[in-house]
Amino acid sequence: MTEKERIGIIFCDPPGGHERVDLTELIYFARDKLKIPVIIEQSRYLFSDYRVLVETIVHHKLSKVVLSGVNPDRFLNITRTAMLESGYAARSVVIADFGDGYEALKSDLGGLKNSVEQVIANLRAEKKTFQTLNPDTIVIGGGIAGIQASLEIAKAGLKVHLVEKSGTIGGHMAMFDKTFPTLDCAACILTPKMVEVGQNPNIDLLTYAEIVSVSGDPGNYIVTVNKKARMVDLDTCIGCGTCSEKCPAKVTSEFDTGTTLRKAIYMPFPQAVPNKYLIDAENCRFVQEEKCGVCVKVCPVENCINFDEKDELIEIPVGHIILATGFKVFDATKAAQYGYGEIPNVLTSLEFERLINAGGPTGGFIVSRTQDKKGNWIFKEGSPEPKKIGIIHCVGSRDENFNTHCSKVCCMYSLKLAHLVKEKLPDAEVYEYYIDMRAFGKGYEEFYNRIKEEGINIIRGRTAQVTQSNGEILMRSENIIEACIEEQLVDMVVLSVGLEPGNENKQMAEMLGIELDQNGWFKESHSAYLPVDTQSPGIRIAGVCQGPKDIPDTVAQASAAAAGVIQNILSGRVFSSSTQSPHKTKLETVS
Amino acid sequence: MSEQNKPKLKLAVYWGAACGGCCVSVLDVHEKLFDVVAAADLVFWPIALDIKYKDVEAMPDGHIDVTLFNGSVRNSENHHMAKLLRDKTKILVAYGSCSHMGGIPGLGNFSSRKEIFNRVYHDTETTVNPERIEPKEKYSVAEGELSLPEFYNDVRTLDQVVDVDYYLPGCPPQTERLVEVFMAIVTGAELPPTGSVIGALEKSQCDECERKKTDNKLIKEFKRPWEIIDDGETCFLEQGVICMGPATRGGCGYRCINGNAPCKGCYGPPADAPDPGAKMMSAIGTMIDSNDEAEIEKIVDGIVDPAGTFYRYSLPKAIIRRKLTTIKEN
Amino acid sequence: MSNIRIGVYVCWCGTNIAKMVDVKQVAEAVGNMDDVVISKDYKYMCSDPGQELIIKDIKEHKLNRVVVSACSPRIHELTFRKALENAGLNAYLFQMANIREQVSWVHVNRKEATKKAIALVRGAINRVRWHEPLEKRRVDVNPATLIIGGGIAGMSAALEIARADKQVILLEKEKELGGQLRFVNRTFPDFIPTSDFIEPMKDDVLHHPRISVLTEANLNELHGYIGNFIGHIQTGAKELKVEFGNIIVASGLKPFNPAPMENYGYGKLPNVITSLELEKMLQTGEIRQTNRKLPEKVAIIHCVGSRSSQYHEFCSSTCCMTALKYSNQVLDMLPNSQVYQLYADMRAMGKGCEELYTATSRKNVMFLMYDQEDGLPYIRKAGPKEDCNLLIEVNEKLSGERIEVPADLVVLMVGMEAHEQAKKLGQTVGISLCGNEFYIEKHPKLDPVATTTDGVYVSGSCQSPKNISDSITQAKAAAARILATINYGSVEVEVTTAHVNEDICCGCQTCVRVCPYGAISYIADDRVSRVNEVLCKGCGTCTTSCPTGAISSRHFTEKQILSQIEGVMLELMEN
Amino acid sequence: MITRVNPGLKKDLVEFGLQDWNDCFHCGNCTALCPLTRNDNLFPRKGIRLAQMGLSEKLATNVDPWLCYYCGECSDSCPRGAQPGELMMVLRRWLTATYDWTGLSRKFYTRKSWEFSAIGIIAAVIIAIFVFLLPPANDLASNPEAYLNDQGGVMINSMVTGIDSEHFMDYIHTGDLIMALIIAGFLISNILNMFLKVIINDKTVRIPFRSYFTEFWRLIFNFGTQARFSKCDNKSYWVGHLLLMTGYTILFTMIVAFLPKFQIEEITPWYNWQRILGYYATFGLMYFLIYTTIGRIRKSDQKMRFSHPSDWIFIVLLGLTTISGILVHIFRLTGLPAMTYYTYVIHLAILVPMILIEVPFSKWSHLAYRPFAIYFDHLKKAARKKAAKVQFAAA
Amino acid sequence: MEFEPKIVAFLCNWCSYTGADLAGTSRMKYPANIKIIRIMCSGRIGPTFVLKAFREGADGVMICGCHPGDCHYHEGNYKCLRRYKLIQKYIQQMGIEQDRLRLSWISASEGKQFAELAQSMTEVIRELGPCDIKSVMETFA
Repeated sequence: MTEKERIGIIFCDPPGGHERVDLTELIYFARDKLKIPVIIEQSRYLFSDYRVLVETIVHHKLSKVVLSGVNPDRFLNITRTAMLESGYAARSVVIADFGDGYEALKSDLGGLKNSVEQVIANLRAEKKTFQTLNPDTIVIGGGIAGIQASLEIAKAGLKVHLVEKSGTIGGHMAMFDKTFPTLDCAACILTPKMVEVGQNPNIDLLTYAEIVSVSGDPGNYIVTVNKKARMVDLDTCIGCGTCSEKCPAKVTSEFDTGTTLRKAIYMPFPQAVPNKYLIDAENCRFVQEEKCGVCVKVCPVENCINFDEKDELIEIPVGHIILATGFKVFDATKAAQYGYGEIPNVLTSLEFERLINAGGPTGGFIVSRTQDKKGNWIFKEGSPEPKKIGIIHCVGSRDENFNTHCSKVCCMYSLKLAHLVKEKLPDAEVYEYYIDMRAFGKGYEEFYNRIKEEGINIIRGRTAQVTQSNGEILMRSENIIEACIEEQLVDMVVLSVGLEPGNENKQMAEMLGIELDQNGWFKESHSAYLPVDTQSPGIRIAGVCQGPKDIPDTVAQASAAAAGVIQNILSGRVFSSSTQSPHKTKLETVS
Repeated sequence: MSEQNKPKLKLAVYWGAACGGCCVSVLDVHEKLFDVVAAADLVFWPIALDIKYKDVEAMPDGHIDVTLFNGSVRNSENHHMAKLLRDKTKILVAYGSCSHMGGIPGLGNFSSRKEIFNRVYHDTETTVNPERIEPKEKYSVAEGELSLPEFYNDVRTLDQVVDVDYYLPGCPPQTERLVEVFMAIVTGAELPPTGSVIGALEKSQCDECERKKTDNKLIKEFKRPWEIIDDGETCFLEQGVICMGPATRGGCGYRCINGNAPCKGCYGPPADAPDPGAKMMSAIGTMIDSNDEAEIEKIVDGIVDPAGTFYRYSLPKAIIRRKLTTIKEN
Repeated sequence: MSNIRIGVYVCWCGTNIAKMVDVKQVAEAVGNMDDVVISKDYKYMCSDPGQELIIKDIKEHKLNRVVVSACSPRIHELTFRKALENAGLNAYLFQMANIREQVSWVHVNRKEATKKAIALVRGAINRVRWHEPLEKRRVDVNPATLIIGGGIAGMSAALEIARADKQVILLEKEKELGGQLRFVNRTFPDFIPTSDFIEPMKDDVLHHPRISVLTEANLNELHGYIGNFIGHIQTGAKELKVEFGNIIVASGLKPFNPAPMENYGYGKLPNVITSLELEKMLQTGEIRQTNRKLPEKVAIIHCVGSRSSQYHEFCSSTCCMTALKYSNQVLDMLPNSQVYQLYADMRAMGKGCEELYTATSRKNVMFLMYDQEDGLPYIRKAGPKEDCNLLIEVNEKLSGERIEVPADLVVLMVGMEAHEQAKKLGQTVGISLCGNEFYIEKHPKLDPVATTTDGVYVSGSCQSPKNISDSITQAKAAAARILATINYGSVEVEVTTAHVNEDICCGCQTCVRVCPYGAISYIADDRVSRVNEVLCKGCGTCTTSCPTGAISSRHFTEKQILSQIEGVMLELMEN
Repeated sequence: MITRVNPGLKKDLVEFGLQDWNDCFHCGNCTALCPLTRNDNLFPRKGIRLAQMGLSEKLATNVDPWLCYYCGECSDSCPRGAQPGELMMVLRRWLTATYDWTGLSRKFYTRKSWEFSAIGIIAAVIIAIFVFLLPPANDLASNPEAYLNDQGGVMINSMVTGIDSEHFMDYIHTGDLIMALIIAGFLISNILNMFLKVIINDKTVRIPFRSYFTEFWRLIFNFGTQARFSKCDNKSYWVGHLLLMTGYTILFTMIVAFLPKFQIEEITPWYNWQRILGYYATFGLMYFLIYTTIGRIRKSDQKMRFSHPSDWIFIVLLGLTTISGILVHIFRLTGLPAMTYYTYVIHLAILVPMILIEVPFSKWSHLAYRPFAIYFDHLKKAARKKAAKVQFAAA
Repeated sequence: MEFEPKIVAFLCNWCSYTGADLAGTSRMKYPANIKIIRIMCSGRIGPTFVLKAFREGADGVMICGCHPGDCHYHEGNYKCLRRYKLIQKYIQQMGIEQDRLRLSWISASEGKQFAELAQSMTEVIRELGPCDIKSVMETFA
């Protein structure tokens, strides 16, 4: 920045403001000692008219203003407005409060001097200038929140880098079958958005990539991204699938949450974006043992598969960061009383979601897990259908032994799953065990009422234990309303597992200099007022990484996060007041 | 002076399967007939002049300037004459609904020849035909062989058998329109491109219909004209009565509507709606005011005879121009 | 039509298509059709060389129509359209035949599949013959925004937009800004004074040079379409005419009036108050009974008017947490008092809420559960000898006992309901209401702030009851949409719209009601209907309902589809 | 019937050692997990609910707390850390106080000063009796040989002087009997009070007279075996508890009924039935004491995490009694008459208050209440069964 | 040679066409007799298209749209339903069996349902035999 910063100090008249006070000493101190070029001691006239204030600021070419005196925050807003109008950031107005009034002028002049000096020193020490704001944005996480935020910004004609750690965008939502309460098919509404991301020229999509480090300041970050080796060329792969067909290495599919197998060269799911294959190096025989390489032989495109490809670090300069890293589901093996991992037909809700999904392992048929010839427990079309299914709410949520928070969505998705069971197996009996039924959103209570009428047994009482009993599964719970012990024999148990903060949250928070709350979610800067902003201007959070929420709230948050970014870029003034808490702190930069 | 020197136009009028109304409409020119005769010679008009088919056959090709062909093609005679007149005529005009779209005779396509014969020669209550005699195309008598035209299974419009230059729609066409057209030809005004409909408006009936129209075309129950108390002012469709007006060309003078009867569609469709019945069916379907399947069915049942209603004058011209089962009996 | 030159390209898609369809035969079979200049097959049409091939042919053979027979147009239609554009041809002179998803992947007989593929390609060739060049259209966006409602949502949206330097007109029907939050003093679960952010926010809104605040104002009329609205705003006796590009409706909601619920005796029994009245007491810092004594027992009844078969079926979403907040606030003010919570399900979802529930339950709060289906709590006056004013009778569900709760003060957690003016405003701006009278959003999942009318957004509680942060989030989300369009300067409107041939239109007005977007209007002066092509989304319903054939859908014209049917049905010459 | 809720009960329960029970949000996890709970006795949740709502009359009628043996699993897995098991413990104390018509139990539980004073006074009385009425023989220390029998053991009945010292044993025996009578009086009256509260006050049931006899075996059986305890998942508690129970009962019976048989001058051989029983009982007591003490100090287990003062007093008293008893035995065998005398006095000074206070008024009372609770509970069940049958027949 | 029905299916772009694509990507098998024509909305489908298909020799016609309430354009599918009922009545009058025309709701996720529908429609038409309307109409005399 070539132009020198011009700081002005305005001494605000006391409220009521009739008596004049002698500020001489302070003014001398400011002018001679602190070398402040502009000192305004009569503020009443100044603040009487907003235009006068603007004129004064423009006239003196003030780039920063210190409001001092008694309760100067009275004038904070108008001054901020004036600064905004004059083309400066709102945070260029700071406060040096006299505290107990002008009495202090006599008793504690030294203290006042110190405080003013400190404020000025702080202001001068601020080296950050945001005039070279980078208009690009990086969005971390390619779930629905990341997709929405990216599209929102890209539609404004701005550049977005969308970084996703897995091979495709889509996140958890892509795994779901239907969404509550409208029972829209999740893929139907999500895939068009994914395709849009893939096709939008403003979005630079980086899948299979992870954030390594972040440096720089708000407005000018350098984000280092590790592009993991896909070993399949994104440009030339035509997604024909021949390689995958012939690949001999089989591993469990992450997308199907382990209910099926995939190959070492694979496409995460058929509608993946980008619709290209990638090689899972850990399981590839060629990479591990240099034996095989059959994919290269069958690939119809020349030089498409390249085993020599290495991870690559790239640096992306951006101005804003949007975090949309989502969540992980609770590891149900921890809740040992439910026998997950030991009893084959105890599933997590996510597994069940895949099971009932038409694109899942059985093509949408609900069947029991059976043993194949090799002894693996798998889902196979044609296996017997469960006749009774139990659903347990709050697994890993609202539980001091695991997570104290409520995962918000489980009640509703459990009701949805119960409905889908009834839809696919009308004769099946469904038993749902809940603690409090949290049907909170638009149309949710209505959905709950509808489910109640579908003949699903909805029982208040948390299941305490799930045990195996003669090939069936025994669920033991207390029916609180009926006041009895329920020992229900079922064929399948679905554990409505809660949401947990992602493993990498802590590291991410450290890297970005933002905070986590006591449960490990990213902390917003104000729980009510600034739900998508963080302590660090330039970094916004969206979606479940901030706390459990349903899809509409996630989408709204993503858009809201995008709003802040677009706003900053549009206004050209980088970090307007909205990024910071409105709490007042004395003798500190207030914005 | 020059007009007198010009050779007079040669004019022919012929009827196929028709009621004769069209010919009457030609006669309806009344005193203007003198103007016509002044400008043209009538060389062929079976109902008015005694000119034999063989006389026509003897004419050189293109001898006749204008032929007004009315009636649809129902039998081999109509077919033969249509072809003959086409050869002999410079401008062949499909005159009236029947030759234009099939008209009322076109409704014969709901039945097969056999069904028609059965009805006419056997089943009618007043028929006494114990020997079950039916017309034969050839019949030998002592004097020689007698022949009758073959009664076709299918009714066709004129343009389905020969190329037609212009269409003059109506059942019957408005005489004023005929005179206008004729005068245009006589005065040598620039003629519209072949294939055009002449003597009618480009826009459909509603354009000039004086009844009040709003967008409130929501029908909960279809009514026959006598089931409503017509205020004489509101659009028939808004009163639940099917009116073919929107899918029918204007130009007829709105006689039906002025007579408080809904339009039946004799003037045929506007240019971009080749199948007026389908178009109208589509529009009427949209107007049904219900989203409930059972209720929709009930409302639809209120239309007693959709095919007959929507295709009263245009069945042979429709996308599906005849009933399916009929041929199987043949 | 004589100069039509069609190029046909049949894709192998590796073996995906070629395995089941004899692509060479397909290319040959259609090669001799009218207007087909060249017909080729290629391994991967979507690949760069494939697209290059098309571009080269267009230039060399002066093709002016292209048919690609490959996968679903949903996947690659855009790809090939771009290729056409690169070759200098209009993108819409292109048609795809889907012989992968619809043929090779679903059929098992190679001969049959090939036959069907040929039919589909013929259909596409027939159709493309009638394609017309279409131009992408955009309409300019007026950068000003109208926001209706000066509550937290409206103000947040206003600031979000104004801070990006764009003009905002904020309408508030009351005298002052703040909406329902004027009556709320602290947030849950953090107990932050709402004035902490409401007051600065109000100041910001009132001072911001980019925001014009109109209080006691209503929107009377609205004309125009996205990017170009004109509104008539009533302020006092004046009516202003204002132009703006987008609208955010943030008109909020109103609390339920419990007076009709006889069991609570609200309005009849003293000391039965609504949550808002308690909020007022908390604001003044004194909780007192009617006789000015301090209450010792405070009962809070949840779900008043919500989750009820008689009143509102929906859950008002915020009352549970507000009730917990009150418990804490009451106990802070009256540390020796006892609080009773009569709840149905404790809906403590959201960040920090479950934790607040746990913390509250450790205080002097007795939680009692009731079920509306099992009878509502009944309040009666206590006898003079009792140590309380009121007695609440209720079937307690967790114990199964019928109990009696003594209380000095009963707080009814009234639910929320839509404003009575919501319907009228909705009609003015073109948003429909859902069953419970709240505004309906475009898509409940993926488009929670947009509405079916482009350029009109909803945010905050007028869409459904919401807490503060969700309202603000929604407001900002709506602002994001608007900022994006403003930044772009224009919005793209549907290309494949319907249009009326006014030479034919007879003005029967059948089409007007058919349009779900209100895009068709009858122009009385010209006696024809006209399509506002900015509003039209191209569904084609009007085209089909037009009895005269005056309306046609671009890119889905009658001719195009009928020819496609003909092509598809063309009998294959049996070999 | 409408019951008034009473949040005041909470304050009362806090004095009996109540922790965070209000955390409970009634998910029913504890009840569903408990192997002892039945549809008729849904605990711990039902009890928590009644306690939370302050329905003390219902609680007094409810015997569920006695049916719980505090394995602690419920508290372990409680999603809200509400300690349902501990609440059961608190309710047992509260019920003990409720059954006790004298009001002493409440005082002992809620005021430590009362309990300590009571123990102190009784101990002082015992010591005073010995000091003033039965002092040691004059030459007990100087001439120990005189007090040894043939086997070299202390002649226990000859070590005192004072009035009528040759009837020393009879005094002790009489004292034992008086003590037994006192506690029996208190216990029986308390149990009658319990009967009143549990059976008579519960208007919902009418006990068929026959059942009192047909169900009686349960009382004896459960008293003897603690069979219900064995249904808890962790069997080691049951073993310890059974050892304690049987040992204690044996010793108690022996000193009350058979004191003249074994407080004799000669030392019986080790295989004598008295000694074998005595050793078994001592072992049982010591096993339990060591196990519990370590557990409570380490708070190793859910049931031992919260130790109410009454728990410690009980352990300490029992421990001291046992140790002093062992010492008496050792000193007797090794021929140390003076030591025998003093430890004997100390033994009695601990034993008597322990029995007088703990058995009728405090923790030890569950010894009686538990089997009676089971008995009463079955009476109620029988009543309900009959009522159902009658109803069924009527239908 | 066995009779192979020719069936034209009109599919709405948003639900049914996507559903048919899903049947494809899921490799569900159905008979090759179904030939699909894409329309933006089932509300675009009127008698003209249906009759044209029959006229061109189709033995059966299928119309598929979004489920009621799910229409991408709000209620085009209801418009379609109304017209469908009327067309049904008309084709019956014209001697075409009503079973030859079928309206079904197929959502974007119902690939399987689409395949099943295609299968059952083909069977129904095969049962009915060829629709002779085209040849009948071409026979003049």
